[in-house]
Amino acid sequence: MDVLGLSELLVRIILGTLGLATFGIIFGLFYIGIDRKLSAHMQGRIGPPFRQPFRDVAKLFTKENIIPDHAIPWIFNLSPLIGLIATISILLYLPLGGFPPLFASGGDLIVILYLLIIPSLALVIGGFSSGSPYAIIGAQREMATMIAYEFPLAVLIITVAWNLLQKGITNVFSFSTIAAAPVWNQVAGPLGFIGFAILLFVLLLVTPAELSKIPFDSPEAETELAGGLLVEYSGRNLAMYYLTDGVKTVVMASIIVALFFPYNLSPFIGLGSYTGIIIDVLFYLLKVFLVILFSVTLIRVSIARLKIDQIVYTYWIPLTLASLVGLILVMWDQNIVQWFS
Amino acid sequence: MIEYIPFIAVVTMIFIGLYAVLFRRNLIKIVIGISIIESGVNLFLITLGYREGGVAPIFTSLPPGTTYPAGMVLPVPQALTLTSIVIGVAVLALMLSLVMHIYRKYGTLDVRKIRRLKE
Amino acid sequence: MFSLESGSGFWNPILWIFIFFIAFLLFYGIRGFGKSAYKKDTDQTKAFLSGNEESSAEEMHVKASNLYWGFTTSMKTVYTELRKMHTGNASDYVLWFVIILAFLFLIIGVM
Amino acid sequence: MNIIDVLIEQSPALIIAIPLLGAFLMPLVSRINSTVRNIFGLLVLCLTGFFVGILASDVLANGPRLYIFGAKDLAVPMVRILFEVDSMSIFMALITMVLAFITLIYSWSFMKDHDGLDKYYTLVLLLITSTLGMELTGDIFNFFVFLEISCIASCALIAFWISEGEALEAAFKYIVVSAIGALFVLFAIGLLYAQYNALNIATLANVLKYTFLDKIILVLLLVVLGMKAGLVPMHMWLPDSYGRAPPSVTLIIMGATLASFYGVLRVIFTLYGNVLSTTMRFSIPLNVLVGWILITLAIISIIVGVAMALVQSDFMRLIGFSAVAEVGYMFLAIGAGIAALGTPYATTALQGGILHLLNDALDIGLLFLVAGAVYYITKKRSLDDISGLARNMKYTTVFFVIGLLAVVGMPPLNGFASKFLIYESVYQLNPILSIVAILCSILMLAVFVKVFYAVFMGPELPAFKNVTEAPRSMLLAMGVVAALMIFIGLFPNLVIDALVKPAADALLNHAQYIGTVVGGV
Repeated sequence: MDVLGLSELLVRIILGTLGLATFGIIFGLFYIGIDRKLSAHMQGRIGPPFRQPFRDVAKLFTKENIIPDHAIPWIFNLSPLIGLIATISILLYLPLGGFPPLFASGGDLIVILYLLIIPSLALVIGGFSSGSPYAIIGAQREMATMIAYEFPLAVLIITVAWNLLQKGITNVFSFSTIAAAPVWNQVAGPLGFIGFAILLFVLLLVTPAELSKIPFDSPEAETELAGGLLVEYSGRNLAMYYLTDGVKTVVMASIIVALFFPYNLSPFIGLGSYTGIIIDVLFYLLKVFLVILFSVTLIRVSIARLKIDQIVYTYWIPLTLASLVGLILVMWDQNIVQWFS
Repeated sequence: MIEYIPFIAVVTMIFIGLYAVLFRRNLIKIVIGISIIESGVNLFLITLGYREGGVAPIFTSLPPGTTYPAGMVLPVPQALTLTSIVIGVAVLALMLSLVMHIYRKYGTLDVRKIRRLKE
Repeated sequence: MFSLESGSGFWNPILWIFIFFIAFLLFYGIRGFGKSAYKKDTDQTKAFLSGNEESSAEEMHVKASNLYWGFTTSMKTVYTELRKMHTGNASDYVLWFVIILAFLFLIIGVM
Repeated sequence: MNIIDVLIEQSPALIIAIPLLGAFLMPLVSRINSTVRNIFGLLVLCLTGFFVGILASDVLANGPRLYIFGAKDLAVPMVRILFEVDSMSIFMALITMVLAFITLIYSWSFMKDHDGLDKYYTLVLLLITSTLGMELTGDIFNFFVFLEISCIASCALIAFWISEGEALEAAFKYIVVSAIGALFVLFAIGLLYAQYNALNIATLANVLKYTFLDKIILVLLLVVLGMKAGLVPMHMWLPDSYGRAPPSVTLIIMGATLASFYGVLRVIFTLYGNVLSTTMRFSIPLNVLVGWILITLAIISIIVGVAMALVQSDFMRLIGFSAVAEVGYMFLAIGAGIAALGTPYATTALQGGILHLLNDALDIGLLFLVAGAVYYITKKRSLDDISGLARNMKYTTVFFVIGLLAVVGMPPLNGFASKFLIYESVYQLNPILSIVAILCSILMLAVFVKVFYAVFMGPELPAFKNVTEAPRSMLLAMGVVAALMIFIGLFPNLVIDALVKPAADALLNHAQYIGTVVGGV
């Protein structure tokens, strides 16, 4: 690689990281604000203003950053930071706002699946390192939840890739490939369509657990564990976790959008250049909002918290079975159509 | 028929040995079982090299009139068997010394009671 | 050159390390704006126990065998079977070996 | 002919001869004093490592190399003992040498306070010799002999802490299964000799017909070597012995285990290489059948290994169970590679499996080293009795975190590179395989996060208020492994191009292996 290409790459990395970090944080906090407002309205409350999450973060930065006696300081301080950074780095591999991913050839779905573990792992390790019994109970619950939802998630990702592979496409785990060949266009008959609909449903239910929202928030469980794994965190460390939560919301919603709704508006209404881009970005933000509305807000206002063994059961038995049914339907899809034609 | 008898013996010995290892409880008997399997395998190797009416495969002082090499038993299986016997002795000694020490520590030779390492 | 290609996807560790490093610098800087002081050796740094008295370290310790209760409980049947399988009996070790041997003889022999 | 050429030509024999001689000189040298003994051990390994190094550079550049004991050329090939070294064997030998060096450096501090160290180092060198022998030999009876030597040496090392009843128990169980296994290998060798009147692998592979007896031989060799490699449900000896052997030698015992895995590869790819595509009943080719048998056992291994590791409370036994799962990953990749032989993703799977072999040795090795350091400092095995060591053992904690992330396959460490290749190839055979593999790597994360919590975090127990960092030679050993792991993680392509690709090609190209011997007649 020549010097020019290398320096261009460096600039892309630096500007991309900075730009997407800003994007992720601002819209993450913004969506959290919308979510809080909406759920308040659904429960007949007024709710905080949209900019409340920004104020929360700003206020946390001015608060004391307490390190408890039982904590191991270097792990306790490092884990919130690592979690946030790993979440930000996922944004660079995702297609956002109708644009292709910044580094499509740098990482694929499997990489993202693993990078998504890091923020949860950072929460777990931070919780363990704080030395409070509440946090330790919360952390091991988070770990059990992670094991639980990873099963249907893995089924889903492999199914999407496998289906593309059957159509003779290469680099099936890459997001640019998936964006170029949306899953709904790849089904041959109704079976495949039903299969992917089931998988979409499963993914929408995996999202609240990935984001530790009710009904899958037993690691944090304010009423029984007093905040669970975050109980000892305060000040800027807690702000880091808050930001991670926001960015992760955007990341999860963008993954769902990229996997299942990678369509843009501009080709349909025939708008070019800048107007088209603006329309696409707005449309993308709307899609993200709808995903958050259905998979976070509506679920969390309507269902009560599950116990930890119920969470594991929910994901490993009904949802995994559902996703396996989805996988089998997708596998049969092609054969059935061939039989009847 | 008679030439099959050694092979039948081999299979029988291996099964007797396996029976001892699987269903006997005394450690010494398990070791004996392994030893029987080993004898069975050694017998198998020797039988492979056997030729009817053959002499020992030693070039010097061959009996007059021996055809070479058809009149000799095969030397390679014998070499293998010797090696295997030597190894077998080492394994046997090691096993017996382990059994001895286990008896000192556990106070029993019952294989069902020597299972602190489980699950 | 640094990108690992499997034919189905890509993974470029060097690129990720770069991103990670830059993001680390950025957020370490941002974190530096936050307040770092707190009152050491006061009640503030005691573990929060909903007002209960703090016990000794041994009693506060959540033991490793007690972790993942939720997971092992919902997988109880599986674990009972697995525990039953690991008897620790030397004869059973050989028995499993013989079973697999017989099983594969059957499969490969028949085919 | 210059001196280097002569050395390369003689190196296969010297690689075996030097540590063997060193092993038997060790008791004599140990009589002088412990420093001389340590330096002598290092010297022997350096010399062996040098020969492995030059042999590796030659084999990777010029293809397989033959060494015939007791003759200059192959007049009567079937009665000579042959060493045939191709890229796969030398790859294994390099891994063994890395593990051997680390074991030796680590042992200096770890075993310092024990007596009987002359025997200890003799056994260590003997085990290294036998492992190298299994990997370099081209003669199947020779393979059996080295298998038995490794079995005896490992057994003695497992029982080295003879004052503990459990160590004796583990050693006894190990020797029972390995002795029976080895006898079945001998039986299979007898069957091979009876049919084809030859003992070296290349000649046998050339004439193998896949008769009924060959089916029996295949099953015997596969099952025995699979058991020695730790396939479920024949894995139970493995956590017992890994958990009770001194952690310093677990690494080379693992090297011997991996040599058995290499034996499986050699049997399938080389010995049965010519007949792999034989079609059998129901028009199923042999490679599909064997591949799926291995995949089934591998999936069971991964699940059982991880599930059992999750509920263990003994640190080293827990790592033993996760080693079972890691072996499962290797068998999964290899099985998929065999079942789909000839497709592009089969090659990827094979490369992933072989890279995972290296990563498994390093990752599990590092975890055992950390476990050993923790045991050395606290003298406790149970996770329930240890707590809060991260405060005083910072370096060990960092090494453990690196090992944890690598063994579960977190980017950007080495475990991810190989698991990435495995996931993205085996799903093409069947999607379920990748799903189980991904799921179990998350479970593995849970396993080791539990260990991380139990050992390094948690409240500071009064008993461990004044613990100190592990001794320097142990830290050095851990540091070397961790550095290697990070290097492989960041530059997986370099390792794959330099070592893994040639090894996979050597396995697939069995005609070359056979031709080196048979063509020379």
